[in-house]
Order: sequence, then C-alpha cells, then structure tokens
Amino acid sequence: MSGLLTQEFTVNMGPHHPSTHGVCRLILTMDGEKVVKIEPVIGYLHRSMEKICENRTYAQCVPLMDRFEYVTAMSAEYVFVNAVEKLAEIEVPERAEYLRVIMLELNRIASHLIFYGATAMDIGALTPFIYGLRERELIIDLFEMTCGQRLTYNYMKIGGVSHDIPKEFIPKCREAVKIIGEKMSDYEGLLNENPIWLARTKNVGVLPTDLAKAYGVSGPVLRASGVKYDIRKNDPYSIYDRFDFNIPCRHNGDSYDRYLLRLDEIRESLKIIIQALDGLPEGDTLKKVNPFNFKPPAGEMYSRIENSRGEMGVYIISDGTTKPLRVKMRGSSYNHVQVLPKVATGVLIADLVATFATLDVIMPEVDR
Amino acid sequence: MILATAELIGIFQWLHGFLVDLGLKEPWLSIVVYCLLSVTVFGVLCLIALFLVWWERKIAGHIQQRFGPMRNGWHGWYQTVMDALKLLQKEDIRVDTRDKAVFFWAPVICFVAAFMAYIVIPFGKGLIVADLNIGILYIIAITTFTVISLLMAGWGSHNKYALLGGMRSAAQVVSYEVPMVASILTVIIFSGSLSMVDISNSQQGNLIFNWFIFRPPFGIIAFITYIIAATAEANRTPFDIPEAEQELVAGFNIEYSGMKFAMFFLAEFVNMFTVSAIATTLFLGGWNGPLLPSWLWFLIKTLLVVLLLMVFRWTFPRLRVDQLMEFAWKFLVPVTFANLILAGWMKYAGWYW
Amino acid sequence: MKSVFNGLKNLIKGMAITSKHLGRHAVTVQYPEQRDNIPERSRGIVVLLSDKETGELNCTSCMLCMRACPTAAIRIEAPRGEDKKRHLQSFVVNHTICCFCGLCEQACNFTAIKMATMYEFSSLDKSVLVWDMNKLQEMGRDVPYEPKKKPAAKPRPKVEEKEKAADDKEEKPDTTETKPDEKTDPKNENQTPDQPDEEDKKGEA
Amino acid sequence: MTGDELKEYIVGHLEGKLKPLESGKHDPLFEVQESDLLTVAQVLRDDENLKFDFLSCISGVDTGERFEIVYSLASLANNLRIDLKVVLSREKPEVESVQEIWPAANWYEREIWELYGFDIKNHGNLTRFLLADDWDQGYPMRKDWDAPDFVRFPELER
Repeated sequence: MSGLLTQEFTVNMGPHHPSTHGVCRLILTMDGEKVVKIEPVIGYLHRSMEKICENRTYAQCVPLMDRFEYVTAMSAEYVFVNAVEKLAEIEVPERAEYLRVIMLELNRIASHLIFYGATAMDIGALTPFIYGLRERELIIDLFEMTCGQRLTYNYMKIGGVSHDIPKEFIPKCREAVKIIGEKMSDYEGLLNENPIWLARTKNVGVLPTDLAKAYGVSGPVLRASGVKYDIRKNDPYSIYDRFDFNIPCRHNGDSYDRYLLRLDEIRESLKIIIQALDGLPEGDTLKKVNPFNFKPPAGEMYSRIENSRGEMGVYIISDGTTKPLRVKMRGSSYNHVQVLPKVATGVLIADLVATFATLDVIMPEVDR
Repeated sequence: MILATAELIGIFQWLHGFLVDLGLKEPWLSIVVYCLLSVTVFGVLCLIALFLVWWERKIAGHIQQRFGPMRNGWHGWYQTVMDALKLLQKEDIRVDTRDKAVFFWAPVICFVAAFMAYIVIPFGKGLIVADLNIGILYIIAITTFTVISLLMAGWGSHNKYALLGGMRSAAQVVSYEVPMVASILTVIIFSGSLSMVDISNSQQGNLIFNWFIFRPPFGIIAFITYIIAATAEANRTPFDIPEAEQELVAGFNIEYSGMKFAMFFLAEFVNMFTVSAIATTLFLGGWNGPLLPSWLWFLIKTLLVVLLLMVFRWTFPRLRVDQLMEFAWKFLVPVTFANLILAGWMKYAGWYW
Repeated sequence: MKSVFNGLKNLIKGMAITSKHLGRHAVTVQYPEQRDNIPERSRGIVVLLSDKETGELNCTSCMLCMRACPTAAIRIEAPRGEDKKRHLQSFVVNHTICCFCGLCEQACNFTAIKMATMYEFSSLDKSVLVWDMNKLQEMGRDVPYEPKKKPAAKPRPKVEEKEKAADDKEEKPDTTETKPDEKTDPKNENQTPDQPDEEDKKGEA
Repeated sequence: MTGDELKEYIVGHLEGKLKPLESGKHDPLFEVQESDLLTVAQVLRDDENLKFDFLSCISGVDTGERFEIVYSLASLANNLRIDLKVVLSREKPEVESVQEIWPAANWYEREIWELYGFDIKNHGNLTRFLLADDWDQGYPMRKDWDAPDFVRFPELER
C-alpha cells in the first residue's frame, strides 16, 4: 500500500456528536478511518462557576455544586460541604454522616449504571442503556423521596443533610440494592463475554500506568491501569474507614478493564450501602448553622473525595467573611479529556469512541 | 412464466378475461398485466416496510421493557403511516455544496433497487411476478445496486461523515457478497436450479424435513453464514458500520431529510425483508408447509427471520470496520467455500441424494 | 474452533437475555394518562401558602427567602407602613431563573413559601412563568402543609414564641430548617434583617 | 508519615527553599519562591520518601492584594498530600511551567493563563479554550475585573 497516495482530512467531531458525552469537541485529523491527531476543544459548557461562587454565600454555593457534576451531584455537593466543614471545624451528627455515605454510594452506582449504558451505546449495543437506566431509576426515586429532587439534589448542607430520610426509605433502599445485585448478572451476560464486545474493547485505548499517573488520571481509570489507589481507603473522609469493602484493581489499562472495574465497583458500593443501612444510628441529621451569617475562619485547604469518575477536589480559601474568596473545582474528567490524545492517537475512529466512552468523561466537570 | 396462482387464480383469470374483453391484444395485454402486478407488489411491500418499522419499534420497546409506539391506534399500529406523512411534509434540506445529480438520484436508486428484487420472490404457491430461470442470480445482482446508491449518497452529500459511511458500506457490501453467494450456491447444489420456484418446489413434502436447512451439516452451516452475511448486506447491527450513529452520526444519510431520508429508511427495511424472504425460500422451505395457505407460511417464516435480525440488532454491539472485513475474508469466506466444496463433492459422490 | 463455538454460545446467551425481556411488562408509564407517584417532598413549582382558616398569606415579609435565593428569583417589595410594620406589596417569583434548590423553603420560618409537587408549567412565553403574589397564592391554596409555627397574628411575649417553636420541632423531626440569628418575628420590627447586600453580581454570566 | 512529620521532613530536606504556612488547614501548605519552584518540584517528585508524582490541581488565586498559584500534590506510592503556594507579583505575574515534571499541568496552566492572565513561561501551548475564541474582555477571574455589560443582568442585582 506504500505506493498509494493518501490525503489527510479534518473531521469536526462534536460539540453535538452523539458519542462525545455532552459538548466536547474533538478536532480529528484523519487518514481514512485512522485518527492521526486529536485536538480536544472544551469550554462549550463554561459557566464560570468559580466566579459565581465568589459572589455567593457558602450556603448558596451548594446548589451550584449540583451543576458541577450532575451525574453524581451528591458527591459534588459533598466535596464542597466537606471542605467548608473542615475549615470551620464543624462536627457533623453521626446519622448525617451515615446518610451521606448511603447517598454517595447510591449515587456512585447510579453513575456507573449510566456509564454501563452509555458505553454500551457508544459501542453499538442499544439495549444495555435502557437496562442501566431502569435500575438507576430506582436510585433516583430514593433520592426524590428523600430530598425532593431527582438530579440536582441540594441535599448536603453545611453541618449535615437537609432532610432526614422518610420512613419507607430503608425498606425501599434494601429492595433496590437487592434488585441491582440481581440484575448484575444480566448486565454481565449481555456484554462481558460477548465476542463482539471483547473484540471492541480488549486492548483498545490502553493507558499505561506511567502515563496515567503523569496526567493526573484518577479513579476507576487509574485503578484499571494497575494503581490501587482509592481516596476512600487511602485518605478516608467521612466515615468510610468504618466499612469493609475492597478496592477492585486491574492491570491491563484497556477499555475492557475499565468497564469490568466499574461493574466490580457497583458490587462494592452495594456492600457499603448494606453496611451503612445496618449501622444507621438514630439522632439529629443537621447541626444548625445560620446560612446567612456563616463565616468560617480564614484559611485554605484542598479537600478531595473519590467520586465515581475519580478524584474530585475543591480548593477553597476563606477570608473570614460570608463568601468564599476562592473556590477552585477539580474534576477528574478534566484530566481524562487531557489524556485522550495520548491514548487514542493512531487508532481507528471506532476505537476513539470506545476509549472516550470508557474514560467516562462528563463535560460540566471539565468546563465548570 | 407462471401467471396462474393457486389461491388467487380466480382474480387473475377474471382480470385477464376483463382485459381481453376490453379488446387488448398482445403485447399490450402482458404489459398491462405486469404493470398491475408490479404495482400490487410495490403496494404490498410498502405496507410490509411500514409494518416492519412499527414492528421493529415494538420489539425494541419490549426488549427494553418500554411500550414502543402506543399513540396512534391500537398499540400505535398506524404510527409509521403518520411518520411517513410527517416526513412527506418536512422541508427537503439540500446542502449547497452537494453534487446535485448524485445527491438526488441516490435515494431513488436505493429505493428502486430494494423493490426490484421482489420480481422473482415467490410469496406463495404461484404468487410470483416473474419466475426467471436465473432468479437467485438476478436477486444477487440487483441487491448490489444498493451499494452504489449508498456510495452516491456518501459522495453527493459533500460531508466527510457521509463519505466515510459510503466508503464503509461499499467495502462491507462487496466483501459480504462473497460468503453470501457461496452459501447460496450450496443451496443451488442441493436443488440443481437457479429458479426460486424450483428451489421452493424441491423442498416440498415430508413435513419440514425436506427443507434445505435440515440437510446437515451443510444446510445449517450455509444457513448460519447466510444469515450473518445477510445481516451485513442489510446494514444492520452488528454490521451497521455505514451508519454507525455513535461514530459517523448517521453515515451516508446524514445530510438527507424529509422524503429522501424516508426512502433510505424504507429501503433499509425492505432490504431486511428481502434477505429474510430469500432465507425463507432457500433454507426454510419457501411457501411449503402443512394446513395453512402457502402465502401465510411464507409470511410467517419470513417474519420469524426478521425477528431474529431484530433481536440481533437490539442485543449486539457493533463491530469495528477492520474487524468486520477480517471476519468476512478470514472467517466467513473460507468457511462458506469449504462448505460449498464439500457439499458439491458429496453430491457428486452421490452419498446423500 | 473452540473459540468460535464459545463465541457463538455467548452471543446466544446475550440474545436469551434480551429475548427474556420480550414478554415482560414495561416498566415505563404512558405519561400524560398515567403518572408516577410524586413523593410528598418533591420540589416542583414555588407557591405561597395561605392560612387554612383565614385565607391570608402566611408570609410576614421577613425577606429571608429573598436573601437565601442563590439566583435572585424571588423579589419582595414590602415597604414599612406607618405602624412600622412591613406590608407585603408584591411578591414575585421568576420561575425562569429559579433553580429549584429549595433554599427558600428551608429558610422560611412561617411555612409561607413552599415548593409544591406541581410540575408541567412549560410555556412558549417566558413572561408567563413570572408569577406575582396573587398567582402564587392561588396555586398554593390547595397545597397541603403542616405549619411549622403559627404566624404571630398578635404580639406575644418572646419566650412563649420560642417555646412554641421548640415544641413544634420536637413533634416533627423532619423540619431541619435553620433558625437564623436575626430576629425575624414581626413584633421585633426594630431588628429586622439587614437588607441584602447590594453586591455587584459580576460573575453572574 | 503524619502531617507534622511530613512538614518537618520536607522543610529539613529543602532547607530554605520553602516555608510552611499556617493558613493551610488540613494538609501541609508551603510557600515557595517562584525562582525555586522547579527545583522544589523536582525534589518533591523524585525523593524516595515523598514521590509526589500526582498533580491533583493547580489553582490560581487573586486575594485582592496579591496573586497566588497553588499546586495541590499527592503521592500515590506513599499516600501523602501537600500544597505548594507561589506568590506572584501583581504587576508582572509570571511563573515557570511545571509541565516537565507533571504533564497534567498543561491544561491547568492554560486555564490559569486564560482566566487570570498569569504568564506561564515555557508552556508552549497557551491558547484559549474555556472562554470564547474572540474574548477580549480581560481576565475574568481577577477580583478587579469589571464585568462588561453583556454579562450583567440588571434584574439580578437587587
């Protein structure tokens, strides 16, 4: 084929391409089907959240955090609230901590279910998407029952959680956990051993350990590359040190490993939820903080948690007034988009889509 | 050429007599009769295509534990009719930089080619427009026209996604033509004829065990390879890379809208019905079956094959383009040719028949 | 050869899973005719609640909700009258910029504002979604609620008020709203909350 | 290593190059001179007992009086965390790029260049990506940034 004269051409993939998960735009230079160069263009969802935070009181920032990462809004709220609580040294009631863990883990499962569906959809299987959303709906119903909203919860408050759970929450939650546990065999049966799925994901988009570390890749993507690092275990926040769960870890760093790892994480999260439900104490759920006059002492800190995509952090500087001086949000997708050109250059366009899907990027986290 | 039909013979005789009474003479008589037949087949096929669109949506809905269309009529039975009407009213958006003639003719060719195959497909005992003695060859030739139209659509749209889709479809259809023909040839070895009617007739009797699919092992292997190749031929998942909506957005038909899009869309479903009808005729005994009228048997069998293709689509992920080609050339072609040669040798040696 | 059969087996396994669902009942509902149950706490549109007996608004124009709102969707005008009390003149909720966070409901001490479970208020005209006081009151007429604390119809000693509030809270542990430092009871007009900061909302965009 | 040990170790190891700040609440926070940044970063990454090979985040800060840039670092191998702060002059804020040490810095530095206007030396790819391509309204994250009319909503200013 060396004698064949070919010409590279540019394809604009996005910002409203079906498989760029929101409004990411990739400028691809292609040689036929082969991607020669990838240039991610972000910023289509830029809402200058960090600037808005500087003009809001701490309590008013929390609903904004929902918009930072709307697939796992609980964790986005939690990371901010957690940082403020650490700054102001507020003791959170025990029950509230348990509720937070339950909500965070439920939300992690919901996010992984979306990942499962969306990835399958990007690789061409349409049905898993609906199956994933079907079980996610159970979780979303639990959230709505508790805090009244399905997507942007505003559940975490500085000093606790906004609502105690209703009576029927615990039986419904146990039922949802059971159903999801049962449906896992369906999910795995559909894709895990499917030869087409294996062909499409095995050894596709391999992210070596060194590259992953260097580019600040975190969460399931990092663990699939062989680094057993989970902030829930390594730097425990909230009450995660009380629960017994494993950190799944895989070593190939390809799309298939990233996919399997997330299914494993669903199982671990189910374990945590059951333990948290068993140990749920009675008591208050909110330590009273005046939202209008809440002034954490001056200071600064970087607080990080492990959300479903990786390390989510917030660098917060308080100058002792009612409004934060600086809120810097760190979303793991930012690094995942950044590493995409390193992983996916030189592959076919279909592999690019598979890689992008298993990196599990969500754009509001990137653009903020 | 057979005009007389088992069930509908009365109507045709009446029609024939009516036209003769009008004073029509050959060749005009034949022309008018064939025109009427074609229009009938066309109408029936349009209905079938509309039905298939609805059915696919229902199957998809039920597989995914949804309802699917429910609004228009009982379980939305005329939903697709309304969709077609809607598409008719839509603005026909044309890209300024398109290649005008190519852009216009692509959907037309696609549509026509999809329907032309039905000239030789026997819907029932004697229910055939024209029983060509090279029937199956004619079908293979005519269905390949589709690829030209897809390539034209890809080129004429002046869109890189569309072009990629068109190129993919050309590569795919041409590659899968080879194993498809090889598995069809296995059947021709069994039957000894290219005529669709002869093939159907040779599967008559003995309940269902005369069907070519039950001639182990060659029949079943040929059937499986044919179904795989046919799925690719009809551009359906897991071989739907020409329109791969997650990669190429919609592939070749990305720039088409309104009725032109509808023509591609209907042609796709007609193609699906075509490959299923061929599978029925070649492997599943055609119209043969006990008790029920022949056309009903044919329809039931064909729809079952269509159902299989639909379950494929709603279960499997999509193959990558290079894997698709590798699968065709490195796996399907050797298997089908080995199957063909062995079957021919067996027949020559007279071990079976 | 083995891998071919294994692959085929797994393909069929996948198809068995999807076919299994073919006969099952749908989990979705046909939306306009059938509806899912909306939980009590669901946060829909913002309404103003009225006293069940008198039909008067519960609002005491303390402006807490207006201060709590992160998007400035609530606009209250309540100038002081001759009796030095605030008189509610207009209460406008702009639902086009409301982010349904529920902070106003949590800030209110008199169960005057609530996010009702109603939804479906889309319209072609944005101005339809800016609701004034009458509309808000009308929408909130039939919304069931449990009063946190009775609006002080007539001045009472301060201690009593606080005890009452404490009692109410014990009865209903759900109400986890915060008690602001500012004395917002109407009888303490002299210590009404500060006007919201006239902050330059530069980062609004 | 606990926080205090870590603080002692780093201060002892990088004598005079960094000084711990009290304002850091949860994890150790150090102030580094801009000129020392690269050496300090190199040591932090390569020292066997530290191995800060994971750059979590780079935050630009405008306190109103001065500009700062904060590097949040984590060590995956030794499970440690620190923050590094560099104070920049308000007149001519510029800082060396740390891309050589942590490639992840690329986009974070681009973002800071775009939103704060700090000059990142030796970055190589300082192009707009968060703001509009034709943005010419200054650096929006600075405290003294005056919002242009088109981003103001008078009805929101109560």
